[in-house]
Amino acid sequence: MIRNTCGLILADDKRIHMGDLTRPRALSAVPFGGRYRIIDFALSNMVNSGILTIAVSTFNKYKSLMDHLGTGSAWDLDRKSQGLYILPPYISSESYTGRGDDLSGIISFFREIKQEYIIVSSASCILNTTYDELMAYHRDKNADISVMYNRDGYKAEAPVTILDMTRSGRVKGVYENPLNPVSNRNSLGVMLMRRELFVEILGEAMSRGTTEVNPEFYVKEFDRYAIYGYEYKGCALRINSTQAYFDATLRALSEPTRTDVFWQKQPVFTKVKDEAPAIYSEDCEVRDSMISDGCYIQGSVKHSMLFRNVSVGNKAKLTNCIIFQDTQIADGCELENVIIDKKCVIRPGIKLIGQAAYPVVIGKGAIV
Amino acid sequence: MIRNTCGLILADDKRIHMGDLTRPRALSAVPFGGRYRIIDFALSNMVNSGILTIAVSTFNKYKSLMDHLGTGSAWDLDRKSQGLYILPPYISSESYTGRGDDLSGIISFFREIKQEYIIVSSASCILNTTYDELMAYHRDKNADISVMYNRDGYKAEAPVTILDMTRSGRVKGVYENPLNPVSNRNSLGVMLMRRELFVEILGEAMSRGTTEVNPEFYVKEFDRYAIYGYEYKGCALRINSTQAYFDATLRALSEPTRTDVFWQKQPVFTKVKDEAPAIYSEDCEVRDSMISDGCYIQGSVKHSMLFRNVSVGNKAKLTNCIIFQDTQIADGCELENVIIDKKCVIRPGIKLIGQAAYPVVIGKGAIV
Amino acid sequence: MKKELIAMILAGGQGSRLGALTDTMAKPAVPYGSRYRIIDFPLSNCVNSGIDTVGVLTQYQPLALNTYVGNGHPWDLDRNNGGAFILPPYQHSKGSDWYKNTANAIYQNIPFIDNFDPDYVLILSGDHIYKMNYAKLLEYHIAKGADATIAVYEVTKEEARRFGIMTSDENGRIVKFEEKPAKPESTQASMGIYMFNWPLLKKELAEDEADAASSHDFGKNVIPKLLAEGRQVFSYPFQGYWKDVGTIESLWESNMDIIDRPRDIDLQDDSWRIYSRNPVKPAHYIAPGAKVRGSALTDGCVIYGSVHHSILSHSVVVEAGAVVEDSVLMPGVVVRRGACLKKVIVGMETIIGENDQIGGEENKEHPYYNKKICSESITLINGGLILKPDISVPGNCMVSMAQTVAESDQIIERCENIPAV
Amino acid sequence: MKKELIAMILAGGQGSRLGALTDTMAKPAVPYGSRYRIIDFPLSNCVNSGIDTVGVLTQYQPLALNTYVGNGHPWDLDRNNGGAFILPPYQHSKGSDWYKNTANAIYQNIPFIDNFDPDYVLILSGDHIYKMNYAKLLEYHIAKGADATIAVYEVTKEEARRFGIMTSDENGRIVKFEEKPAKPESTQASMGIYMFNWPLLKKELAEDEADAASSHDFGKNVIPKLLAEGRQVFSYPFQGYWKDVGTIESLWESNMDIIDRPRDIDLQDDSWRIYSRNPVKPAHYIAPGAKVRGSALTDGCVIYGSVHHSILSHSVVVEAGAVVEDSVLMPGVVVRRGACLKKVIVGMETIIGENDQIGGEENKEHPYYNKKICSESITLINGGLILKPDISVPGNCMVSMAQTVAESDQIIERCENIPAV
Repeated sequence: MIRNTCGLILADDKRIHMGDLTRPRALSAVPFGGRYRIIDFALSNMVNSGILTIAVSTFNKYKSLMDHLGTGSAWDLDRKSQGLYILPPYISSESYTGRGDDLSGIISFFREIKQEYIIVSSASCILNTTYDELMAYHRDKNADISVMYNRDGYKAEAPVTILDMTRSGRVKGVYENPLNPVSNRNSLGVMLMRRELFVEILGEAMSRGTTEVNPEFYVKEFDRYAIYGYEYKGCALRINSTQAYFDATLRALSEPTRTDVFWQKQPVFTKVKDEAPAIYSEDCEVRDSMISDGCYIQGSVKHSMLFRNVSVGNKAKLTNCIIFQDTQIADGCELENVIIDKKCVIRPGIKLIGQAAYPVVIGKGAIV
Repeated sequence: MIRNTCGLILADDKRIHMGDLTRPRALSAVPFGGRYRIIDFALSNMVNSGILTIAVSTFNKYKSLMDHLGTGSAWDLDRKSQGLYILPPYISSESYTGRGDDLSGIISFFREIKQEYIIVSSASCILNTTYDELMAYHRDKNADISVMYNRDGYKAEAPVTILDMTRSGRVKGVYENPLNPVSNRNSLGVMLMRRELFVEILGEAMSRGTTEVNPEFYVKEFDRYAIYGYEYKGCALRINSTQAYFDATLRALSEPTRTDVFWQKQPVFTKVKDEAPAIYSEDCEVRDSMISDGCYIQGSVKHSMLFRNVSVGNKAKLTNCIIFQDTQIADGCELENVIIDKKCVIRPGIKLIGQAAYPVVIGKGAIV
Repeated sequence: MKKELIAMILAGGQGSRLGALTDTMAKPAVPYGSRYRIIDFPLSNCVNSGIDTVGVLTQYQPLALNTYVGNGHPWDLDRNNGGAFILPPYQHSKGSDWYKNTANAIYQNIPFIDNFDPDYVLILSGDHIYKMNYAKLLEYHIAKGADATIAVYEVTKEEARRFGIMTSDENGRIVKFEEKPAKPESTQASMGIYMFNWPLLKKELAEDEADAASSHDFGKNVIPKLLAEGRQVFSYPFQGYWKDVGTIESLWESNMDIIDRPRDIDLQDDSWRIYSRNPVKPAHYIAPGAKVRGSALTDGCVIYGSVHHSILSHSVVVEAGAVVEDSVLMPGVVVRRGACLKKVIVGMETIIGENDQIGGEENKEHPYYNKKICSESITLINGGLILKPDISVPGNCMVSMAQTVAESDQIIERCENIPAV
Repeated sequence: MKKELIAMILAGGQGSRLGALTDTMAKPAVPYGSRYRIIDFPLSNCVNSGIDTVGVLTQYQPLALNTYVGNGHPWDLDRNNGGAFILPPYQHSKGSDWYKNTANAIYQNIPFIDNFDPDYVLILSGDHIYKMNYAKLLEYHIAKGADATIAVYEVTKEEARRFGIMTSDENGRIVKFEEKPAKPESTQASMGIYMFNWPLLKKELAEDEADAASSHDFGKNVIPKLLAEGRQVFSYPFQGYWKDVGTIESLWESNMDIIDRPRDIDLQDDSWRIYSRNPVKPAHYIAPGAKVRGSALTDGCVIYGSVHHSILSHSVVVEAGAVVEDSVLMPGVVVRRGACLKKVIVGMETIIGENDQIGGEENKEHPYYNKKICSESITLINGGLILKPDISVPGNCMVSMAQTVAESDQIIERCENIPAV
């Protein structure tokens, strides 16, 4: 457990667009892994590390995020004096203006609290860990800022933040989406520093006219601060595009990713839905799939991820599919390499075939 | 207890300005009565009537309101499936726009829930009641909409909404701030109707280009719907201006207003602050005043309202004063007819004298 | 703070007819139906009916219940005014008493109830599976001007001999009550759900307490006395699914009803959710070689083997080559590779050894054969056990640490504590 | 779910030295210091120290505690993982036991503690007024590599004879422990606050339970045994305000300390709030003719009379012409016009009649004179009483329904139930 530390989760990333999936919601509110939203991982990592004061910053499309987070009780963050705070841009505005201003809200929040350290986490990486080792490393290096990275920098999709590091681990260069990466060290958007330093850096950024938080922008101060890179050796899934999302989900069905992401010692908390158990009919056939509560399965489901309360009709065939909650797949449908958003209805006999490298996406609430 | 009913509180009113008191906060977030905010009364009335789903709509300056309401636990509204919802204007916006839009957020919220009735309450009237009798009246009259009013229409400050009613109680005319009121029936901004009717009226208003909710605008549909007036006979304090606020507070010190507003059978819930008890020194002199927890009183306090954690120094003299929480009045000050906002410091020996008809107001955080 | 109606759930019983399952937990805490515990049903019914103050009367092994109910949050009963309260017996300045029986348990908690100054008190059992809107029951109670209202369920003449049977007049007023009548006059069985006007009940409980001849039971003493006094006692007929899960057979049956009679029990019903404490586990995973049919599963299960016509609670693991049929596996059960279960109820966290053969044909000579608790060839394996590999247990057996068997017949490798939640 | 540290508060005692005050509630539930109940202090200390799982062991009149602690929300202990748990004794399949003593109470709750698999367990008393950071105690415990650490408080040689006294070496390791020594070797008194490594404590409790000669008490048995075994037991010196409020005299004194020694007890301290369940009342009102000096008041009080050097809990009413001096009035007390109180503790909801004269000079012949519970001329009026008007009770008396006095001396008009919260 790390003590005396607060957290900030940047719930969206303006550099990442996922079409129909992020149209109605912030990036971190995109459903993932059958019963979670992407933000659950960053939130649970903090809670499981013992962090009790967590702010979530978001610049738009708050509704699904606010609905999901609620009072914070699912993460045991519905607290009297600490807990979960949503920081929409308006929070500091005292006049009747509609213009968003992320930074001033964040600064005033973090100026007022008392924790010594802050962990800032972006929303686009899914990993399941605690920050105990990061903190030990930070103290050991006597670092100003510690940045978590892993070694997939050569192959990862943009946005990529490549760290150039000395042998001792100190960051000596930072490259955004470089054509020829100098290393494979790719920031995971998780950073640890003193809270006061964070407020100071943000204040300076604001005084230079910045109004938005980019997960890695403070890393660019490497000539001024002692910034160290900390390598995360577990599995991290980067959600940078629809394709990356599709691949990450199907990868999470198999070992060792499944255990790395879902089955760690520390649980991944999420909002409770109180669905009934999943019911398998006498004739169904399910293979290599994750199935959530409330599902009712009559057809065949292979290498797929079914969220809560999905029904799969008689003789329907699903292969390599991701089906969000409350969607109904009618009898006899044939779906392959398809992502279907919430509350869709796929009518009897419909055939939707995408490619593994180009999945078909059906937007929220569609009737096909 | 009334069942199957939801609530909407309009937390601000663009027609009402209270200078320094509403600069940092919405009207309903203005502190009142030693330990409350104005919204506590509307919220408690609903909770005490058995209403469990309550939305609070506000168009700006949410911060103090959100801080105050928190998870809703003080009103026992931190619920799983019902509870307290804050509806800032953004809630429906799906695109990256900053423009507020009260109505669409409210409509989509109330379209999705299931209660049969809705009670809409404005923020500007302080009264302590339950809505059981209003509901009985509404059913008895078979009304489409029931509007609560009292009989102070001749003397009240603007904004005033005067109802012209038939003998049977049906509204046949509505006048905003009339020069020569046709009656003394003045709307209290509390309305009861079917939820579906409310959504319908709002939808129509939006289709005609309205983007904001005015507490009484649906009453103007009196030629189309059966709108009935219900007379509230208890005490109601209208907070329409700084002067009205000052008068209402001092009036609430004395009977029968004190009992009517604070000491009804049903409690007024508010956020818990966990202050220590108030401490009276050996030399203090307190008369005809309400004092809150955490106060430390050495001087003289007469006919005044002290919020939580106010300290009054040695030989300081307060008469007809309203002091918000965490303010320090140093030794030897002399204050008369003064309203002092939160976290102010009044330095030793300072003299501030206002008039009963024109109180001096010291803004939040001032050092005088 | 005054409440119109509060509910008191009698969750005290040891539930000895459930055998070893209730060795370490009270009956209402027993897992049921993949996602639930038995007490989820009365608790969820209360909340869905708008009752926000619920006393849970418990004295036998309350730890599992205490930690399961906890702050009441899963049922929205973590209220500041009201909420869920675990009510054990206690010492007072004039002595101390365990709860002697149902009526005495309520009697001992009169100060608790008086705290909320209710007009009505609803008495519920903690061990029935059903969905009922108690608000409708209260409406009926008020409309009838009743002193007490008893929910009744239509049973067959045959079954009637096992229940408390009510005979009502055409207005629903109960004129006669018989406990397990040999020749039932009616087929309306008491469901053990009583709505009382609190001032009357309080008076009746005091009188019952003072009566040395009384056994302080609602069914045996309080209700007959009300009828004898000519009180307005009405029956409230309930339609819908209802099952007392007080025996191994009825517990197994009621579990199977989830897949055999899904429309009756209707757990999918959005308007009447049954809430439960969530285990915080990932969605369940069905491996490439697995075969799952006609079954109910929930979060945290990992299936490599074959599962047919079975109810699996959270975190059950069925390894490759294992076969589970007609069985009820409670949370955390592990079925090792090659094992085969047929019509078995397995308690929480038990590990079935490799190639174990459990259930099936009966063998009355088998050391674990049990005719008191088990029936219908159902075999019961208690929670917390680690079974040896390659053993075989026939149908209608009960396996627990309490059994004394010859060393050579011992099939239990060791026993571990079951965590309360 | 695993926790590093959990706390267990021993709240079971009847607290008979508080006399009639604890007739209907356990000692930790007794109101204190205008806004609080005694148990607010250990509960708030836990939360402020980062402990989010607290068992409250109770068996005597737990209703007031149960409803007061409720969902734990006021102390931020309404957690989904952890939180506040009321732990009464219970029946298990092999019988049932009331808690025999402090160590046995913890022993009976081993399964509860094991649920959280803690590294450390902190044992606390439910009846001390103090502010302590248990996180620092844990740091010390870990730094010393201790098996057990006992918080100690510096007392005078005089006082030492009334306490359990620790003698420590220069490293703080305890070398000797004496219960109420006639000739104290040291002045370090045990505060009844013990930090244990849980695996060790669990083993020790099992051994203690098996020892028929043991009285199953931490101070008398468990700690001496640890020392005898040569375990690493350390003392942790505590500075700051600390008071055991186990007697009427110390309860009165500790209340007065709020106004006499406000800096010592420091309830205003923002960084270490003492939380309590809020009564939901308006701010208190001082009428034009009232006189309030040198006192502490809280929400809901209405004062028309004179209050001097007194502690008033919420909702106390002092009518015109009444005088309250050197007194402690618990929630809901009403002092009718013309009544006069001097050095009196009045229990919850009691009504002092018009022109009653209570307290002051002692009169050993008075029927209510009490030398067992009361001392220092403090008079104690129990809660829930309605006193007759125009009566007079001298100092050092105890008034409760339990007293048997001649009809002509009866000063109680009637007695009412005190609501639990």
